[in-house]
Amino acid sequence: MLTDTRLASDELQRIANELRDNWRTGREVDFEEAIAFHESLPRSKEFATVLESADAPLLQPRAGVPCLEEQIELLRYLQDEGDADLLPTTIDSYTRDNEYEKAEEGLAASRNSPDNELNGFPAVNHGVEDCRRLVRALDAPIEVRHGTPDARLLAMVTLAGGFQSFEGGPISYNIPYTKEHSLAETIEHWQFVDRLCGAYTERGVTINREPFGPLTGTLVPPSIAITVMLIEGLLAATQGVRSLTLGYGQVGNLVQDVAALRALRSLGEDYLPEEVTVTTVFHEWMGGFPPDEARASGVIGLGGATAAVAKPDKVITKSPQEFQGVPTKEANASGLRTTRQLIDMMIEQDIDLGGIDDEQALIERTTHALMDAVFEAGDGDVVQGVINAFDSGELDVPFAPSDAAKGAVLPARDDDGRVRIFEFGDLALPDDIKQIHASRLGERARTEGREESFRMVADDVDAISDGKLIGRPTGDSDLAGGVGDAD
Amino acid sequence: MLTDTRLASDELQRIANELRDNWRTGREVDFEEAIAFHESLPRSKEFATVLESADAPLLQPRAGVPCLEEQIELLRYLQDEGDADLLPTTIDSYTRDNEYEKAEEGLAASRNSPDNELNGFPAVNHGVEDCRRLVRALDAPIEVRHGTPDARLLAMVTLAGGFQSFEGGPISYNIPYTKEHSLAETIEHWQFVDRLCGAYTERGVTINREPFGPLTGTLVPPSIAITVMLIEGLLAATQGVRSLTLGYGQVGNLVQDVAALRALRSLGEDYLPEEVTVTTVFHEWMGGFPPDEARASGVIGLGGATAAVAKPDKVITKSPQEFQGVPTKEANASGLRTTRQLIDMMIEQDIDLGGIDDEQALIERTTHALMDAVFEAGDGDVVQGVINAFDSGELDVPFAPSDAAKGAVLPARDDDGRVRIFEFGDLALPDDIKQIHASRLGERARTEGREESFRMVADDVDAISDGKLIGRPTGDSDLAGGVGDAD
Amino acid sequence: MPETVILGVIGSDAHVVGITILEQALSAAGFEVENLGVQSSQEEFVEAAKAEDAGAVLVSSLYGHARQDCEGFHERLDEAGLDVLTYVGGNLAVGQDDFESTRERFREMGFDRVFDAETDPEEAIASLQRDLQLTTTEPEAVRVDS
Amino acid sequence: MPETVILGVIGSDAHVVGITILEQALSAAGFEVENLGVQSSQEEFVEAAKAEDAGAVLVSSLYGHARQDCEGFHERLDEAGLDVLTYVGGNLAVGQDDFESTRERFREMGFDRVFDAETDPEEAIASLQRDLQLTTTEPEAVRVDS
Ligand code: B12
Ligand code: B12
Repeated sequence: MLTDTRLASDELQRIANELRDNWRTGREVDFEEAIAFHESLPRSKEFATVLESADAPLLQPRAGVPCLEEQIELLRYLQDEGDADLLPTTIDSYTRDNEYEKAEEGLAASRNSPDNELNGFPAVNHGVEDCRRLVRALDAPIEVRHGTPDARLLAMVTLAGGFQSFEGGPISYNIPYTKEHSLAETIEHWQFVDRLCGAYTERGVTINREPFGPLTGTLVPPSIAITVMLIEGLLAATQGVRSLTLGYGQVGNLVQDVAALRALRSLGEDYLPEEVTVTTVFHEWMGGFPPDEARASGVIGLGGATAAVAKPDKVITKSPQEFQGVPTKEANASGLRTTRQLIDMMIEQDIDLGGIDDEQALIERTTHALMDAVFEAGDGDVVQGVINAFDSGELDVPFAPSDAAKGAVLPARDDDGRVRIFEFGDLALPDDIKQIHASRLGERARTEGREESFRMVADDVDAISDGKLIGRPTGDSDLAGGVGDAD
Repeated sequence: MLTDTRLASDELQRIANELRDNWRTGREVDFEEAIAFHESLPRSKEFATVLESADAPLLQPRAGVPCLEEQIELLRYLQDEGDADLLPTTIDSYTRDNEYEKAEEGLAASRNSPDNELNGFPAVNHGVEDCRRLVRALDAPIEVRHGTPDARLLAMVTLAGGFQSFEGGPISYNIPYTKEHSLAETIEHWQFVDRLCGAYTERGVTINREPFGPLTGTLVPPSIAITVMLIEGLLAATQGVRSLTLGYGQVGNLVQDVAALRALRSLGEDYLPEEVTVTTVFHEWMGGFPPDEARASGVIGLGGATAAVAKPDKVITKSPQEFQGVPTKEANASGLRTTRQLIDMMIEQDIDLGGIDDEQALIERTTHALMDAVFEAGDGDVVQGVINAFDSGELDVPFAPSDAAKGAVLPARDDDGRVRIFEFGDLALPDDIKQIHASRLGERARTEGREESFRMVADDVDAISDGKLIGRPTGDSDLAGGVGDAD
Repeated sequence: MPETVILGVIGSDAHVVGITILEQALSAAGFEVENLGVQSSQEEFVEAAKAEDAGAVLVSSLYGHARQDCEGFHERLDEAGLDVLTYVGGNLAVGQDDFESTRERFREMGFDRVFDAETDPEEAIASLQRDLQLTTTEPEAVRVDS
Repeated sequence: MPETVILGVIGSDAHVVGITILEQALSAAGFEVENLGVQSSQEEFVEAAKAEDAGAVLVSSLYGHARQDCEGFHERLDEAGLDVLTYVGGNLAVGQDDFESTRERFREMGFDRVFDAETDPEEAIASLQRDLQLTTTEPEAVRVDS
């Protein structure tokens, strides 16, 4: 039975040896030589060092294109013209599926075409040496950002390739990203990844790990996101990870977002072992964006303002072209600079928001309830606990595409725009907390003169892209919409 | 001696008759027929009605191009694509100088060239009928925005032309806008303008008047701006103006801006006669903008966020191209939509900022001191009071180009980014208030380990365009700068 | 008898929110919806269309690999002897595409209609009703927020 | 003896902040500055240059009418027998201009150097020192924030 225990060294070795044959580049990986490469890097490329010693939120975009030269050019642009403090390399979807053959085709096609045939950088196909070329070519530390349920080979190649931060986790890269992977399977795979990071860490090369906080990006109640962060943090810590960046995706309500980030940091420090350095990352709005760059800049602006107040260690920025597709480098840099301007203008201001403490207390109480349920469901073991809790629906994520989650929880905004829970499913919350959610949503239903319903949820899903925070009924039919074939 | 008394009807008539001959279009003005034209307009074009009945901040851009057809096209674009609630017509600089001959040349040149040879719409040259064409062509109410010390003929033509709101005032369109006009002269001229608005108002056509709150746009301490608003409001009320929109330009500190807008509204209601309907307008940052559209969108975003918290009746938006020159219509609409997105996402949120009440109390106390000084300096008469107070420096505006103001006051930001006064000149403030300013600025000087000096002021002037709020010493020489001929 | 439509996200794409909203709107408009969920293969679409005797197949793709994922789809439908209405929608290309050329491309691949990500469910429903020549139900039923 | 420079905003332009900053920086760098203020006419510039035996005339314009306001300026200087260095800077055209063509235009009008609004005072000072062949003073004196 899979439990929350450290993977033995020989197991790590055995699995690594097996994975090596999954794709040609696996054979290039040599741990000792990789350590030497990392040691050759300047401190300014040490991800954990840079992140943990910063005295203001660091900015990081998302970015990945198929070919190496273009990826270097893209990241250099974001570093120089976007003033990014930390760089990303976003991996393509085929690699995320471990379909290296398809990724190879996409890479070849992209090399022969002006268009990008992959939605990211196929790092496994590029292999260790090309990853190092990338790391060498840039000045800032680079993180692997992906969404891969089984990221073992990706971790082997990219960590040997000089990356010092690796996003994801067994829940956060399962529940929102896949349909059929079981949690037992992804946890087992991520124990390997985390253990590998631990092995580097023990050799003095700290690998930063970053569970993916936004989950489905769509109206995720803070307590659910934080619970997943704590569990993934605990699992990673067991495997020897010592630098953990817990994530949270903006919901758009200033008070709730600041409260959630404070709760995340404080609970992270409470729950995780002392030897782990906990930092936080704030993702600018991860749900549907407005199909208009000017309005999108407004959403990004609110993200920057929120970051200035909450002061997370890192901010993942969005671009004004988020709605339409992978952004141009100019738009990507634009999102960075809009965010920077807001943070720099606001960070020294003493902004003391009423109501944060109450909201933070509610989030913490709710998170404790969910964590308690997880521990109970596993009889004290987090691995079994989280598998069982998701299975029973005691822990759940709204809009989860994965069969591993019930996906019964439905969120909606209250009259103040804070994300509350409308349909609890079997979520392990005490009645008094459910009562608070119900009464806030009841208020809203009264304000709008309609019943709480899936329609309200759907309106909230569309609200920000329609230019509002709360999906109030508008009355008008608004059939305008998009360019379609509706003749 | 000029006093704060209502201009007699025959005087109004006499002056109007004289002005009529200053430019050909003056002779087109017929008051009775103008009343009839206004009465023919739908309620949706009644400026005061629309503004005073709104339940959320209305958005208005700045915009003016020389030719009528292009002005219609521009405003229609801002109305349709920018979702502007209220429209502007910004007047060119020659008209502001009453140089109608030069404006005529510029207009002719603009008609024959793809470039605009004037920086605004020469409404006097266009005349009554063309103004009406403009008013008829758009759906939203339109305001005349200018900067004209002697705006009498402009008012005659544009009000007859169907505009129902007129910006400016004898101080706010003198001190920041000219060098040599005396206050006595501009007050006399604006008594005519206000009386004319009063005459329309008495006939049931309410003309909204909007003193220009931002003054020099550059670190103006709120109390000074508010004092000028109250005085211009009082002068206008005497002449029969009944719809007054008092203005304030963003300084960039959220607490100070919200406090200032609240103080403006509350003092406006206190000082102005009951029969006047007072509304407020918030101008997005009026100082130097960043030379980068992405960063500029950040500044605009902070403006939108501030407006969402302070809830003024109207917001004058900036465009991301503010730095470089008169914006394209697309950029102008962009500024509107970025602002709108922030307001709409934040307006329903209950944002309760600590420290507002204290800051508001300080602003109100300071404003009372300045108002008292004005009343005293005029022995109870506001007109004489304001002339004398500016003359002695008891009332003053930083960076005033006008000989009518001492321009001795120098502002600087404190450690929180609030605008304080560094050099008082002869400003009529009691010692305890001066003490507060001095101690806040002393704190900052200590933080930065440097003396308070003009250098600090200069750094603050550049700060927002350099991407910060406070002009901290950076250490690096930053000779990069602009495209020049420095070979 | 209500018309059955097959709905799903193709390839390894996991963007589920759009089809969740679409499913709800289509059901509210009176369609029988078979929602395959995310990461559905071409086979799954074909089999479902056959099994349910569907009137239309609605393919969703957001993540940028739609072209690759849909390649050969219509050949497969043909082989299965299915002459079913096919729609595709979402963010169909990687990057900031020009939608007109993207639409052209997917039309050539055999889709009857191609929709961008700004499409409201109402538009899809109106098109379905037209293409399937359904007698328009009460206008209230067409609206989702009714 | 310190070199005298004439500074002012031309035409009916009232943007005073830029020249206020420039004046302070030029003085700190050791120049004698005659600041005419805003809304100065061509005559005022010419007379001041003559009266002060100035080494350079710095014309500022922000509001977009620089071309009109500067027309004939160099002819006037010639008539007054002045062979003085002339700079112009600010937002020299109405709208979103291409600075290169704006610069070309003002060069043709006779200005020795043309600066955009991104110009730091330091750049203007460095250029003046070069053009007036001043022995560079201590580097500290060149910097404004020293
Ligand atoms: C939320 C989100 C996520 C969530 C998804 C959670 C989940 N499981 O659903 C997470 C964070 C997990 C995610 C992951 C990824 N995402 Co994503 N995501 C988004 C985002 C922000 C919103 C999507 C959304 O939910 N919209 C709301 C719903 C209601 O709208 P919709 O999906 O567009 O659907 C409507 C219409 O499109 C239409 N429609 C859709 N399909 C069809 C079909 C038919 C027939 C019809 C008629 C209509 C129709 O009707 C729907 C209802 O109104 C979009 C950008 C955006 N739109 O703002 C990016 C976006 C779609 N993602 C993108 C990418 C690249 C990814 C990743 C590959 C990489 C990454 N960034 O990590 C991974 C892919 C993972 C995977 N295997 O699929 C890109 C796609 C790029 C492209 N095409 O060029 C986008 C556009 C972001 C961007 N600008 O880069 N994403
Ligand atoms: C503050 C401001 C105002 C204030 C001015 C107060 C005052 N009396 O000074 C107010 C609100 C009154 C105002 C009015 C107007 N303004 Co104004 N204003 C600005 C703003 C926002 C900042 C200017 C500023 O103070 N910058 C800070 C200082 C330190 O920088 P600077 O002036 O650029 O100067 C530096 C450099 O340019 C350079 N430099 C300048 N001159 C020279 C000369 C030489 C030789 C050299 C070497 C260097 C140099 O060095 C300086 C120091 O670093 C600018 C836009 C912007 N930049 O963000 C618009 C702007 C200049 N204004 C503009 C306009 C059109 C007007 C008005 C005509 C219309 C209106 N909107 O009401 C009126 C004109 C009034 C008049 N008669 O002049 C336009 C000009 C458009 C164009 N050229 O296409 C601008 C660009 C705004 C815009 N995008 O539309 N304005």
